[in-house]
Amino acid sequence: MPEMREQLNNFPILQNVFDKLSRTFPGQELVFSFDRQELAVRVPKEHLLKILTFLKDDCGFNTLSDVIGLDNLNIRKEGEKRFAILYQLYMFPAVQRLRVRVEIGENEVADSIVPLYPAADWAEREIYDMFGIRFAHHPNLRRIYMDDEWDGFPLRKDYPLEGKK
Amino acid sequence: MAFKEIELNMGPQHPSTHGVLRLKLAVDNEVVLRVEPVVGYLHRGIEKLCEHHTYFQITPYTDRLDYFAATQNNLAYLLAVEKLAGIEVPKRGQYIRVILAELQRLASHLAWIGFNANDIGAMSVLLYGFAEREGILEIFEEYIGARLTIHSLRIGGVPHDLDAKIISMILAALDSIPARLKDIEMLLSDNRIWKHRTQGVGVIPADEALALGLTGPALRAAGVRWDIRKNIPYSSYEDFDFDVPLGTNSDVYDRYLVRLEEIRQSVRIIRQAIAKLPGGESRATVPKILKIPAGEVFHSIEAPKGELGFYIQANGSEKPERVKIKVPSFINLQSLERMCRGYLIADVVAILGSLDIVLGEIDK
Amino acid sequence: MVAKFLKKILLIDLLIGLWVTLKYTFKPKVTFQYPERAKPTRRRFRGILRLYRNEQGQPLCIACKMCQRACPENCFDIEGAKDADNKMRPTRFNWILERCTFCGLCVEACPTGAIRFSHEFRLSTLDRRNLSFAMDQMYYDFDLQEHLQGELVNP
Amino acid sequence: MSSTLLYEFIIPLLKVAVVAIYPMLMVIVMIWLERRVVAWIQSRIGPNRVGFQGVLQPFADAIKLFFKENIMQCGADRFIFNVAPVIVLWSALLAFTFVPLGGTMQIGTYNLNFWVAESPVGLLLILGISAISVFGIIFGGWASNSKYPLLGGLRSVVQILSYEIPTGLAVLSVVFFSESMNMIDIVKKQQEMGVWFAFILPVSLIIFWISAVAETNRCPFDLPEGESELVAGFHTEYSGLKFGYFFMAEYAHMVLLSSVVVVLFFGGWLPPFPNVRFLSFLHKVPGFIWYFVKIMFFLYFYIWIRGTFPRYRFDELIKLAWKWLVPLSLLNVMLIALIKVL
Repeated sequence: MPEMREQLNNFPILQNVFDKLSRTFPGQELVFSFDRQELAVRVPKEHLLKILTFLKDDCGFNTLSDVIGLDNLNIRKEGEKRFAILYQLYMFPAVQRLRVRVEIGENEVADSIVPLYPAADWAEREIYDMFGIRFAHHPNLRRIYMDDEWDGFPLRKDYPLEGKK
Repeated sequence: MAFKEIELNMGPQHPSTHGVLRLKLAVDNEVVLRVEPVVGYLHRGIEKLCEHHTYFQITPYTDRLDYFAATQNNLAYLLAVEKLAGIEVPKRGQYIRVILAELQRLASHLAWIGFNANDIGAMSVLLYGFAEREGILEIFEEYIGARLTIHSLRIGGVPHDLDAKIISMILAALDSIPARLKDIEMLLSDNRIWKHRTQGVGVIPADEALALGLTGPALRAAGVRWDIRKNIPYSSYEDFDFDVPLGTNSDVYDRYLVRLEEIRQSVRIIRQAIAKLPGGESRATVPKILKIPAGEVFHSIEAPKGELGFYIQANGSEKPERVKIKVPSFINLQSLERMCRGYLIADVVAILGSLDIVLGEIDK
Repeated sequence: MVAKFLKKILLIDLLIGLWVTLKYTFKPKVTFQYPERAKPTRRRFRGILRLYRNEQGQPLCIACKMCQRACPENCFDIEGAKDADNKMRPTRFNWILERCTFCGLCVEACPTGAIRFSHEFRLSTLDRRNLSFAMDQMYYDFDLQEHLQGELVNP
Repeated sequence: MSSTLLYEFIIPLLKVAVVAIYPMLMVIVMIWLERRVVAWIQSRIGPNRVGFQGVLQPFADAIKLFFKENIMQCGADRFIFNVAPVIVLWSALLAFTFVPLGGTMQIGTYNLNFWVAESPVGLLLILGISAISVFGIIFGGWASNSKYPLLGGLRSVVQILSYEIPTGLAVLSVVFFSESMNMIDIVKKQQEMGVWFAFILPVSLIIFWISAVAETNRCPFDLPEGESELVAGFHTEYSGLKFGYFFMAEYAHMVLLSSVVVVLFFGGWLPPFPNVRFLSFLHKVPGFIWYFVKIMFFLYFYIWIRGTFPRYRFDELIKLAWKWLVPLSLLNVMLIALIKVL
């Protein structure tokens, strides 16, 4: 991981966040990646809430720009899980961005971060509507775009483009 | 007498929901208890379509997101693609993009003033706003040939160069805006009825606005100094000096004032961009078949409605693996629930208007 | 403080509003009578797509299908073959106006400038079948209004 | 016998016919005027296709409304649903009987006076009859069996009732000066005093005018039919000719209240400066023309306001009535009473 620190040299705040994260969560396998001046960290599903609370309270990432759902059916390597959820965090007023990535299996239940960031309410409903990933203790997990009785999850790779006949 | 809540359906076809949106209002004799927006009537599945089209073919789709600011959507998408593919846009191209994007912001804000005033009753301001916006649409028709969904930018820069005729048209349009704004301000800003309808309505404190993820004029009206053109400058916005208007008590009136001031700032930006327009190429040479190696990027810009971000995941082919669009109106509409509690039905209409939501953007 | 009170009592702000609307009552009007006086279309106006010919009347199109590949809505269906002096010419050129979003990607992709935007924007018709064009209907000298509104113009 | 038959029977019958048709004509003029004036304000041309400069546009609207299918909401209260528009229109038309349209004109031996009925309490009758239209609006709102009209109906009840009081008090201050409720005597009094009441009682004129705008549910007080909130308020469920009735009734009420303002404050059929010697050639012009010119100014003013101001919110509307207009009109009445006593 040391060469990751050099990459962050000209980004002091991100470097400081990197140090804090590595110090407080030594055991868990946090996989950092820094490309195109965007820091991303892969986090195991169990510690997501703990890490996000830590990032929000101690590291100052006070706003959530977006929650992004991914279906890596075609590009996942061996043994990797199918879905991934990315949390695009934003630090204000220091103006820094961080992307937290969580791998979710076929019918695993992710845990909702609405208590932490109220902005995620509809974004998580959209991910459930489009990918079928359920979120534990989300205020009202319903479909947001599709009709409530719609079967299938449109943004999955195995969902045909023209829809099911 | 048992208290009985009326459940009022505002929409999906209602004169002031700016498109196809249904608001389920739980109302106790005009006082709003709960608001539940229902969206999805205009869902075209743009993200699914993006996965089956090449990077070039996606740009026209982004026009249809916020159809009042087509250029801004293109700009957000193209900046993300260029960052992913490592394409460097020449300086002149960046300046022309800034001019077109700011013109689009003017058109969007002028349309917004019309809609918001019309929702609150001042019908004539709608026509004055649209008459002014007409001058800008003429410029787009002269530059690219279309008026609303114009598809005016391309990967690597801009399709045509600005010639003297277009620049003179732009300067003429910019000259007529301040006079029109003064008329609108005389009609609205210190009008007591307008103040009664907008001051102290739909108030949301700054910290809660940040927690809810609000962005754009709605957040700046709460006094939070967050404008991506200033915080994370893109497409050479750092070369222009303009100030970010801020509100104090984050109500409908402040959002109105912030947007009025933003129009004046955009006019300033365009004038500086035209004055300092560098020479040279206006579009980088981009291979006909653009294949982008695997990778992901998230890039956002300051669209008229708020922070518009594109997350693109490339898989090495000429079609993206996944395109996620972070849309400001989606988040702004989500905060409507928090803003409308305890106000009257008439205020819900005013607050909805002040958030300037566009359903094409929300439903993607 | 007194000025504010006087302003409030004498309804000054309402009178200013009335003055503005009075001013606009006598200003020249912005709208005009559409069919009698149409707005002139500008040089790069994106009307309906038309096929063009070179000076000798030969079709410019060489059936290279670049436009078919570039079009996001796959409106094109082109078949080409070598003609007498073994130049490639399109034998079939079907195009569906219904799907076209006037985005202009095909015009940019066309190497010979055969397909370009015309300035024709009156495209309404009563029958959907009129919206899919065969090759001979694609040329710029084709009587479009007759094709689209035939039975209306002269029943 | 034939002269009494002529004078006692035929002429009053003709007058009744004229007074019945007069509001209808004014409604037609109003429809055209409203659409054109609001268009001019908004820098657009407005309807000018049907007939010369759009003059036949109102007839086109009327015919269109006539042929429109009038739908009745299922579960709507059939009888009240149909009666509501009639009440609203009827109350406006009936009140016109007491409005003096012009002075008396000498034809041969018989002096023809331009009003149908002259009653010592004409003013009170007009206000009373025009207040009946509130019933029509509530019936319309209630009987449509849907939420928006109900809300529209409730709003209009509170609005019209709370603006009835400032109207009454403003009228009271006028009656102090004219010492009679008879509309004709009020005008005669103004002629006798040589000055219009508008210049003596400017405050009650403003109060009366604001309440008049509120009574006819016109902008900025058009909450009962606020398009952007309640879709179309109490007449959302009406279509076809029934909607036409509401449409005409609104304009008839506007004409009615404008004529009351003209009679009360601007001397119904008097030329501008009644007693000034060298302006006496103005007397040649018949009273009806003066009355018509003054009314047109006020009708234009209604539309002018509609094109300019935003809409009040409901609680602001009530606060304006009870916190500003009622105390102001009370103060005004007391002031006038003091002046009269001294």
